[in-house]
Amino acid sequence: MIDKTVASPSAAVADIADGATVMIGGFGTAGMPSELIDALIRNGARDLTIVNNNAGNADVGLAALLKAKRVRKIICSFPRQTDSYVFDALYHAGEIELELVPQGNLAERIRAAGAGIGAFFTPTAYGTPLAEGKETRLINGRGYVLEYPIAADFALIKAEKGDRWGNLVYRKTARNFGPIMASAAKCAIAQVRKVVALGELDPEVIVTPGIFVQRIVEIDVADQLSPPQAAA
Amino acid sequence: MIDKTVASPSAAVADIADGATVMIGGFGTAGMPSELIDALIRNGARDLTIVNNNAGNADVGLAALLKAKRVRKIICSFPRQTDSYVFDALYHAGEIELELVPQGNLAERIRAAGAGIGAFFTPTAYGTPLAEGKETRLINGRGYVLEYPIAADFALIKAEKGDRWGNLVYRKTARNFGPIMASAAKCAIAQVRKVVALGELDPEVIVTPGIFVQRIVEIDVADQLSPPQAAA
Amino acid sequence: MKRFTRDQMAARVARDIPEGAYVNLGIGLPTMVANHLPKEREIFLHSENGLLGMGPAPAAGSEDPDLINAGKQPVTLLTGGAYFHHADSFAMMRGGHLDFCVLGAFQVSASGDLANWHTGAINAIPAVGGAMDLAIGAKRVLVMMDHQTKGGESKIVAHCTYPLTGVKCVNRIYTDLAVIDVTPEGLAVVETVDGLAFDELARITGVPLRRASATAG
Amino acid sequence: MKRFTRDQMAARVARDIPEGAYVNLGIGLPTMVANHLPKEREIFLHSENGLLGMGPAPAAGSEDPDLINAGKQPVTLLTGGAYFHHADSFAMMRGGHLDFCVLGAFQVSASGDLANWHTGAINAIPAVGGAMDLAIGAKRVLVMMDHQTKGGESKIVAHCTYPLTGVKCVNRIYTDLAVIDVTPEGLAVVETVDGLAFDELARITGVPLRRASATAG
Repeated sequence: MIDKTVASPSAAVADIADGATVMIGGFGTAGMPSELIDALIRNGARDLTIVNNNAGNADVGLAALLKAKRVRKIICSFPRQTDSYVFDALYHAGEIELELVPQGNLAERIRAAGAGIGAFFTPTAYGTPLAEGKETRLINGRGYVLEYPIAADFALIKAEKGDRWGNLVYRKTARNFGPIMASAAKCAIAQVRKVVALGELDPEVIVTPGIFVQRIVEIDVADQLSPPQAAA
Repeated sequence: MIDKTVASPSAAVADIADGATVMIGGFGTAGMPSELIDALIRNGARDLTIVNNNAGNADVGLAALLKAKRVRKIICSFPRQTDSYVFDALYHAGEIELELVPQGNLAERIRAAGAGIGAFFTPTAYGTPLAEGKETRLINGRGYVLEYPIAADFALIKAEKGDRWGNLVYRKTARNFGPIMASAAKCAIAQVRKVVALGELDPEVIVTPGIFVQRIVEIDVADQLSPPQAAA
Repeated sequence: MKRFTRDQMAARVARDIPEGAYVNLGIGLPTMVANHLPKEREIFLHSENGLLGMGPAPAAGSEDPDLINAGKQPVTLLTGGAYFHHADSFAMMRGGHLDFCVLGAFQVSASGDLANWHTGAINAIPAVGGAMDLAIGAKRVLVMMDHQTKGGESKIVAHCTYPLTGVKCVNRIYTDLAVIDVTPEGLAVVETVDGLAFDELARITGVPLRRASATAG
Repeated sequence: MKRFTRDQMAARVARDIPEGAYVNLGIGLPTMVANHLPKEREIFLHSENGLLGMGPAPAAGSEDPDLINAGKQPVTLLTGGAYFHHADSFAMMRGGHLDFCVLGAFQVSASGDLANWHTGAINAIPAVGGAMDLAIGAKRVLVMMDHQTKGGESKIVAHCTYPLTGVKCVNRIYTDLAVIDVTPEGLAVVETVDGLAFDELARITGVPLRRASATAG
């Protein structure tokens, strides 16, 4: 019997090693897999490359991982926020490498990794500084930039419900990067609010089929319902 | 108030003109929008380019459209079937042009049109006759073929339920090409078994958001439940 | 001359958005357009973090941290709305499915180049988010901005001096002084604030302007 | 020498598929593998028309025309299965998420090139379907075929004479005479049918073969 559930966040991330590339889901705090990130901090892996839309808020979650000096490079679209002071300080001190990617190119590059696309021409960023040094081409008179996939060793994502085969459904805009990051990582780890019995998720409604998910861990509901603000 | 429902299949396809490129959903008979195809035959448009996975079965649906000599060119992955005699005869007589595309490249090229991707490198068909004359490239040591989007003027698709905003859900493997064809056509026309009130489709469960659908037409349930075999 | 207020600018943009339009309103000033869309018009607001059919802010106390907009503010979903993931959401934009994007700007050039993501300051941490996707992400890209910088320089320029967000992507500019179309023949003034003569606007703007033909609005 | 039957070949392939594997079984002979997968093993069958967790054929009379496999035959869905659209389905394949594809073939070359979609006949109507996607669409590509044509020619060849489906994509070949691995060092015989000596197999096959090391199976 296949059972992808794992007992704890710590067990789920135990084999994330130094130098790994780790995708972390979420847009702001919606869909952020906070308990998995905390477990990754406890795990102690260093020299990580992180893929996330942002670069952490306040002192928690991804920001705490940065603060612990575990991250060599971050690939994201929007690092600068009102409370991104941990990243800001590391960046100004030259202690972290930044690859800035327009948000839609970030999403499409992650999707391309999951879908086996070798590279693709996108109109986004054509003619801007973020296309400098990249291959460009006019196709039917429009300018495009060639972009390559972003794959990862691990993806840490948050979903609403999952089952022992790894099927997932999400909640509202917390879906954001979850489905594509799951597809782009060798090992996708989902924290869910509830593990349900096989068959409880309608096959028409499953957003991420289990083929894209290697581990699933249920997080105590009381933890997840605590407002993110309180944690900050 | 926005209401994308249309009274009849004939009204839905009335403005498909000579020379149009028309995508037609379905894999075999699953998801085939038979009533819309019949309406397109009655409509009389000629010189069409059709995009479908196959090239018609027996004398009905797409095969009937071919038989009526309305189709100049077909873009598909698998024209030859046991009962594709209408296409077979036209092909051997040199009366129809065929662009043969591997099924996954067909799907991805349609998706690319809907997603605004200018072109993409795919490993499928690399080193085969279907890549002849196409641009190729080695990326990280693997061979890829450059493929371009396939867009359409119209898409005719079949879904299970829809609402007046054009939101759609599908049924089982009848989903197949529906969502991507809807996204790749200037005007996507969906026939549905049932038009439901706005809000009856769960926002977590909608597969094709209404932005991709311009017209929706309910087909009498009794018609749709008749087995396809009987029609053949 | 009395400049358009921000609410007047937002109301003016709202006037140009017809029923049935699919629209993305950028962060900041463009967000105000939502307050001016007539209630009786069904207009579909897209938020690039993954929803279509975005509704107004929730009542205090009923915010849902899983239901936010691109500015990470709590929002609601209208009846008939839908959720989707980031790749699908940006496919909607890149694929040309939105009718309008409304964006703020630092500068717009006479040919419609847009600069709105980076001031070019050496020490600034660069952050782009969805700005470049929005710039190319709609059939019509509308810009809302003050006509001039605080220092009195025109933000409509011959060539952008700030780093570009997109090339030849802007269709119409709404400022506190005027509404101006970017056309293949150059910038065309659709309307100006009361008391501002065309010649004075042209002097303030500093790049060639012409009057839009009556049918251009 | 008694050749492996088709059921024996299918059973032999089934032995190589472990619990938890994601598998696409091609049309024809490979479909028979499903009958030999041990019931107690949870194995996930993918069908490229848009389902994962494919179950056996339905009972007569309960066929659903909306629930078919890639061969357009009625099937069922296991508890825990899921539906998805064509772009997502082929992304699963192209993206390397399947552990195994099992395919039929006209020819396989010594370097693992596959020919299984077209005989090269001038008048034949070409039809490829998902063949080329399947050929590159799994971590391991397994081929099931007769060892020889009806005319007695080896279907394992130095270079394919039929049009290629994929280049260097086959990992293991199951025939009615042998199980052979395609390795960087050439073809390695894992096992042969009872009564068939290695040298005789090599003669029949006509391309260089070697014995697989004990650990290769």
